[in-house]
Amino acid sequence: MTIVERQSTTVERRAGAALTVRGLRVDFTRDGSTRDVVRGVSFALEPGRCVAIVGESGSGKSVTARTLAGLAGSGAVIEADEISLGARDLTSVAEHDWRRIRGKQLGFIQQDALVSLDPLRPVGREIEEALRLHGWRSRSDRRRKAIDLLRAVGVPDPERRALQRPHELSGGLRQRALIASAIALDPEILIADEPTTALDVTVQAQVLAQLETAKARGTSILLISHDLSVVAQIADEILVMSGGEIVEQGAANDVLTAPQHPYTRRLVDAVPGGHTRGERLAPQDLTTPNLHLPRAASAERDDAVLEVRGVSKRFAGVTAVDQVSFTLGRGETLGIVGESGSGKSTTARIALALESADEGEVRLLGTPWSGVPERQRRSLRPRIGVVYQDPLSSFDPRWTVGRILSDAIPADAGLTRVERTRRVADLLAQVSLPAETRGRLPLRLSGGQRQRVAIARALATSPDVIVLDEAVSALDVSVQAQILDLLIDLQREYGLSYLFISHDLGVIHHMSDRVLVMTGGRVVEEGDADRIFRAPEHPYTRALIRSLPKPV
Amino acid sequence: MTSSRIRRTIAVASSAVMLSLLAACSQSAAAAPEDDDTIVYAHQQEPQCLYGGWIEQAYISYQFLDSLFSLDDAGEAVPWLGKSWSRSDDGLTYTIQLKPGVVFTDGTPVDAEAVAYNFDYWAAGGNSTAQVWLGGYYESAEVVDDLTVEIHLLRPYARFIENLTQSYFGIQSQHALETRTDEENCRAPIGSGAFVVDEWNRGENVLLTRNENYTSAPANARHSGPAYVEQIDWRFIAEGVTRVSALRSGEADAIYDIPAVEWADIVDEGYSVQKFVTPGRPQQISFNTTRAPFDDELVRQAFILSLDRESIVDAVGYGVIPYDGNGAVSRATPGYSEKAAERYPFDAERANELLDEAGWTGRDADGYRVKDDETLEAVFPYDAGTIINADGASIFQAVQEQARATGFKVDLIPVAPSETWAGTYSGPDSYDIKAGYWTSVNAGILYVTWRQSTDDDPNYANSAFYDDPELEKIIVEANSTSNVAEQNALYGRAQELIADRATSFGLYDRLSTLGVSSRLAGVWQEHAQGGPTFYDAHFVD
Amino acid sequence: MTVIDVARATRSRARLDPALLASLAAVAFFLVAAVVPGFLSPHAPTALALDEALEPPSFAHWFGTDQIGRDLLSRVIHGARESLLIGFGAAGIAIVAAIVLGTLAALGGRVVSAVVSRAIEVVFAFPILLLALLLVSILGASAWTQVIAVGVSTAPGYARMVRGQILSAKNAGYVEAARALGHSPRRILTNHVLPNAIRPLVAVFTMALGQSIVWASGLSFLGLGVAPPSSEWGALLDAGRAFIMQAPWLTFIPGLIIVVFALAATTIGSRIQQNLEKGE
Amino acid sequence: MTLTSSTETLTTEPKPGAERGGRRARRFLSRISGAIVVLWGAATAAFLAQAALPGDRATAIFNIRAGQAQERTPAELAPIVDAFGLDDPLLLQYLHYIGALLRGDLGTSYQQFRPVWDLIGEQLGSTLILTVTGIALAWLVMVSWVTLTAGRGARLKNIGSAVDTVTASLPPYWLGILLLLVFALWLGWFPVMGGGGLAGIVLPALTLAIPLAGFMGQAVRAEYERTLDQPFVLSARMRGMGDLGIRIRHVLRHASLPAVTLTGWALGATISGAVIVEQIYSRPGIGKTLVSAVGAQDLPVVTGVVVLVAALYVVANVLVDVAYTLIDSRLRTS
Repeated sequence: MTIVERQSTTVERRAGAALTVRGLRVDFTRDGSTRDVVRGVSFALEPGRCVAIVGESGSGKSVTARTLAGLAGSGAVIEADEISLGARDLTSVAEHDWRRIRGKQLGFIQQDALVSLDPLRPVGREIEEALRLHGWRSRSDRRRKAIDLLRAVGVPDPERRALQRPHELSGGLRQRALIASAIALDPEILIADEPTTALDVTVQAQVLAQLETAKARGTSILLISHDLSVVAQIADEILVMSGGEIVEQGAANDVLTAPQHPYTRRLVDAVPGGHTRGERLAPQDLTTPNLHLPRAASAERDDAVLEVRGVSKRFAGVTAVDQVSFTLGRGETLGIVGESGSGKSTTARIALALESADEGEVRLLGTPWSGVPERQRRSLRPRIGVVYQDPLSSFDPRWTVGRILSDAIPADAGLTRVERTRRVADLLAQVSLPAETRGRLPLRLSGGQRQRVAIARALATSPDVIVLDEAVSALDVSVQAQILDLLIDLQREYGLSYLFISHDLGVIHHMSDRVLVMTGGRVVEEGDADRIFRAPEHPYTRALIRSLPKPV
Repeated sequence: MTSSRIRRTIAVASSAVMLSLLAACSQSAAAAPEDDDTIVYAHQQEPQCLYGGWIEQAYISYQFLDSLFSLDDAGEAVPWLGKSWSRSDDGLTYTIQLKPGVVFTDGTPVDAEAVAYNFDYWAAGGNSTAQVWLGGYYESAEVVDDLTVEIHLLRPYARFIENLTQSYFGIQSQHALETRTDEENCRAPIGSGAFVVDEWNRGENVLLTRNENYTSAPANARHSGPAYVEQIDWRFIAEGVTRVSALRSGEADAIYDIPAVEWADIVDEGYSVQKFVTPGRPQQISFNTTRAPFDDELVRQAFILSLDRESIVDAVGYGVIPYDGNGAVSRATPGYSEKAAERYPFDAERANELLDEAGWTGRDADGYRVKDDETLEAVFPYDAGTIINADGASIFQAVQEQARATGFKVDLIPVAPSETWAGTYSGPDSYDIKAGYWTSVNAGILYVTWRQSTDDDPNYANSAFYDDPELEKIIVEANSTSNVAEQNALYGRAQELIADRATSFGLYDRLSTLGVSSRLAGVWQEHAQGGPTFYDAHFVD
Repeated sequence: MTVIDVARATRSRARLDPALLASLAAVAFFLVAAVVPGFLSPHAPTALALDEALEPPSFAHWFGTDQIGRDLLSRVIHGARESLLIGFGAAGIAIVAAIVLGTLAALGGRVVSAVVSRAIEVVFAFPILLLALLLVSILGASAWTQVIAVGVSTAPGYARMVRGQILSAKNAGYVEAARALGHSPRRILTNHVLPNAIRPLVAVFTMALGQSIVWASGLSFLGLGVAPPSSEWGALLDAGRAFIMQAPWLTFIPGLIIVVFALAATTIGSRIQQNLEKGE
Repeated sequence: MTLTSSTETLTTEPKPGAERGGRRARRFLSRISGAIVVLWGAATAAFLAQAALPGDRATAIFNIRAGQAQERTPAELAPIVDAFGLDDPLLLQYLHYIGALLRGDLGTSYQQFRPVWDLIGEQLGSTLILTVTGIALAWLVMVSWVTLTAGRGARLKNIGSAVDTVTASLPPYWLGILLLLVFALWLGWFPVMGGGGLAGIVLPALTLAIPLAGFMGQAVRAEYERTLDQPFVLSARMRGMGDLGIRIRHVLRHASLPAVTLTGWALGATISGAVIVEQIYSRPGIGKTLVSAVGAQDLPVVTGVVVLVAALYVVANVLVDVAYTLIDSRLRTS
């Protein structure tokens, strides 16, 4: 691959750069074999600026970040023409001196504060620890300072929060506490590795706002993310990494609006949203016919395949689903969007009759689906399929793909053994998996392949409805693009109805004909997808869409 | 790398901790108090009560209970609590004169009434072994005056007084027996002995302290008045190796039962050792004569002849454990018959002939003899850990292996203590051969072990289930005969009869051994049962 | 639960695994010894040689001789049969009981599962040796008793494991997926729940085998095991104890054999388990 | 926490606090009822086990007192049968037994004529000291060993876990004898006769501790290495924390959780071990009492030990729960 160099950036050492990296290479040696994970990364980070490294999993972006803090991990072999922090050369720093640099000159924020803060210790202690390790004043001063820091990052009631442990805080508060511990000593440089991943979109906006604040104070930020829309918010300069190399590097706006490198282009194109509706997200490979995807205009609202009427569900006194109603028409995609805890997954399980509702009624293909014995439902089950976020756990670990699919073909299909085998082959072909996948164990497949197998299994019963519960949430954006394309292909071909559940507004907008917005177990808004995204009515929907990062 | 420095620091720190721990421990081990006023004695088995009918109880109760008489080196009963005794001409009444002025450690006097009470107490089962000895002979005890008591017998028993020297016949305070609970009398019996039970830490030791007012030393003791040492720490250490090591390390001043394999080393290392062959029934094997195959005398004889008993005992016993071919009484017993002992020398050829003669002519695939499709098989349970020690178990395995050569299939069954005490392998239907010993001071034991069993008066101690009126007659006659030579001749006849009938054969004599540190002098084995006596013991430097 | 931790702790890279090879070799050796002891053993296990008592290990007697001159190597080899039979029997009883109880506890009705679960917990509350001692005193000391006592005493631990396995299999994603496909509970049980719950038991059985021999030897050590002249390893160890000063090999070697076998069984079991977890 | 802030907590969030308290009370109650069921089950099982013992109990009582194993006549046995109610129907014996148990009376020993409580009571201390010392030593050894060897590269890790595996497989009867042989008999560093005192307990406690340390080490090492890979450890490093600080302040606490769980179980296991260790080192204790009581069919003593051990197990597990909650506050609130 060639590195696309843009004129606006140079990797020459610039006077006053907070951090300069030239020709960074990281190899990992394990069991005698060497893997080169980072191959020649160079950039300069100036005070008060934000450089973002963007890439998919395995691109080497996180290793780059850790290497800059001297924590590449065991077995790492690091080479660099230059790494300097201000005027200090970091290539030959002893571990002992690293400890003085970390926390004081380099702050570090990781993904998911639930696991990035010690779950057994109060968050205040973690912040105090950052101060203590660098010998900052007295214990009581540190305690006060920790509370001030929490207040500064926008944690309400910081005195009380400081005494709580991570699991007692919401995701947003946790992430802020983590930021507080990282900026405790006001380091010149803040490295943020996926700081908003796994956060709800509203929380994500708050966290990004915190980073903006830090930046405004003059802190340099190195942002690591897979999410182009997050990067678009605060980065001044973007490095696109793939396979350990920088494939494109330049001013943020240039890279995002006019990507030069094919990889960057693919990455940018793969991001779903309103503007991508009806379009393919992933480039076509040669085996499938290159079709432009028309919107499934044939959706028939009148032919309701799934009706949900006023269902409610309580768990241990907490209402998870409250009076939810909707109708899913044949060939239609109904998106349910909401943040964690909104009740969208419980709604999906009720729709699947895997959970019984306390109140209300569900009808599948006009037949009562809720409130009847499972025995009675069983014959109808093949008509409604499901694809989960984590397909691996939904496969019996002992079974090959072939057996999983064969097992899913209904017995009353009356197929002979040979026909069955052929049907399995057809299913694999339908989800664009090579035929030899049949003999493999799901454990040995990639995430995207597994999700294809899960879709093939759902198809095996020739269903009318497929419930997709966060079905693409765990996938890299380019793989997500392929799966979303596949789902649309299949819908068009078989007239499937999708109940599409996601927290990702972009994905929902891309996929859905109609959208249900849920929060706190209730449906707060329902309507045509474009209308909802263009002109949200409910205040919550408005807040949600406002916090959505600006489209790339 | 900095982490290696840390690693080293931890290693140093933790090894320092371990070392100081070890040092602290070994220091305190070395600094164990060398108290010259306490004898640490390591015994083997811990009884359930400090007084009772088991020899392990007799050993310890000897320290704090005085008997009426003591057996001296020559086997004569000499005065202890009893000053003198006399026998009526018909041999039915024994008159015993007590020493004056002796008191129990609870302050009550040792008088005729207390002694008479003790006799009735034993006969009623207060001590099961004493009860067996008195059974069939004892009638009543009569208080003549304060210090004179008459014992009336049902029939003459010439060696009656000698039997009273066993610790089962230790005299206890009547007051204590009458007023205290069973538990108290079990834990700390009250006698008039040289020591008093101070404390019993079960599972660990019994602390015996000196009776400062002791006046009633037996005539064969080496001094009078209170004992020399203040305290005996009577430990219970089941493992022979541990006892020997404790003696070597100085943790124990004296130990009981030196394993045969250690004997020579202990002697070489300068410890004084004492060995007492207990009189009475030796460690023998008796045949169940009530069922096949050993209801046939020829088979019994063949079994005995097939064993090279002497070689086995010499090998396992390292020349310390004496071989004894006599199955009736041990060589330490008055009236011992050498002839009975030598009746069955190792003769495999003869054994085979006898078995052929008895009809056990077939052989099965494993080489065992067969008759009428029955294998020549013997069930051989033994009381592992209680009656039979490790050496005994080795000897039995060798017996099993040798008997195999002539075609006997011996099934060795170690019997757990629970089954031992529940009598699981004690009925006539439960075994073919059985091992066991029974200590006594004379051949009177033959009455206990060979008396016929009747419905009215069953004798379960007759482990051969061999009811022979002739044998019993000889034994009863011997018991009643006061002329020693005549009596011994009669006992000899009884032994030979037992040997002829091959109802029992001897293996080895039961030993009571002591190992004593050279710092400690004056420990001796009493002559009724061979237990250690610490009354005269004192430390020398 | 604990066994899985063991597996995790001993996890290492696959490839050529010397520990596994050594373990397989050791177990194979003991299996051969158990099946055809005469093939390996230089002497008869009970042959007396009264003039060669307590000889230290030498070329003629690799493991030395005991107090009546029997060859210890031959006794160890012949003892393999008895030790292994006891081990297999006890592990078998434990695993079968564990499967039955664990299944009842996990899948029985409300009452049955509550009662059985509680019962498992009650028995699990007893220290293994205490339970085994009770059983030995009921049944009398013998090889069979050892088998039953050790099997029954160790069963509750495995029963808990089976119960946990079944419950976790029951709540696994693939069970819900099968339900969503409209499969019947019976089909789900036989196709998914039981096979997945029972599969790890192969590994557990192997480890239980090693543990059973250790516990059974413990009973022999307390003098509550098989009868002499049997050369079951625990009995050998116990018998050697009286000669520890003069002939430490009589105690050391049988103990070492027990440890080697238990280690080998544990190693093999944990490797099986790792492979199951890796999905091989 | 200051008074004001705690009242604030109460006033701002009264409902969750009350709910939490209620939940805690419920959990406590269910624990207690579970414990009672376990104890009752243990007592019943112990009774049944003993009732099923071979042979005649009266004969056994008689023989153990007499020291001669043989059959006895009914007349000889009558007083014993009478005194212990051995001719009562089994159910009646059971009811008497449970009734007495509820009054805190474990009965009277057949052999020793004494209340079982006294008998066990005087032995319990010795065993508890042994087991607790053993467990404490196991923790000390395990924590040092794991901290030294975990997460320091493949070679140390392999050595560390190999040692864990081997030590975990050492049966106490073998290890005990070897320690005794080497350190007491050959080197003479420790007394050969157990008894009280610091020196006397080292080898017995080590015999219990070494396999336990290996066993806990296996679980802890896995958790330790998992924890070392946790993001929060990286966070701490990124804050400038050193390796030792991380191991002690962050990792150890997490890694010790499985060992805390095992410690409850370990009390049972060490009691098994104590039975053997007390034999080897000639130590007094309930293990020794138990073996001799089982041997003598001393029903009240055996059931007493069984009930006591079950009670200990229950108490230990409640303590472990408490310890767990102290270490892992997540359980307190969720």
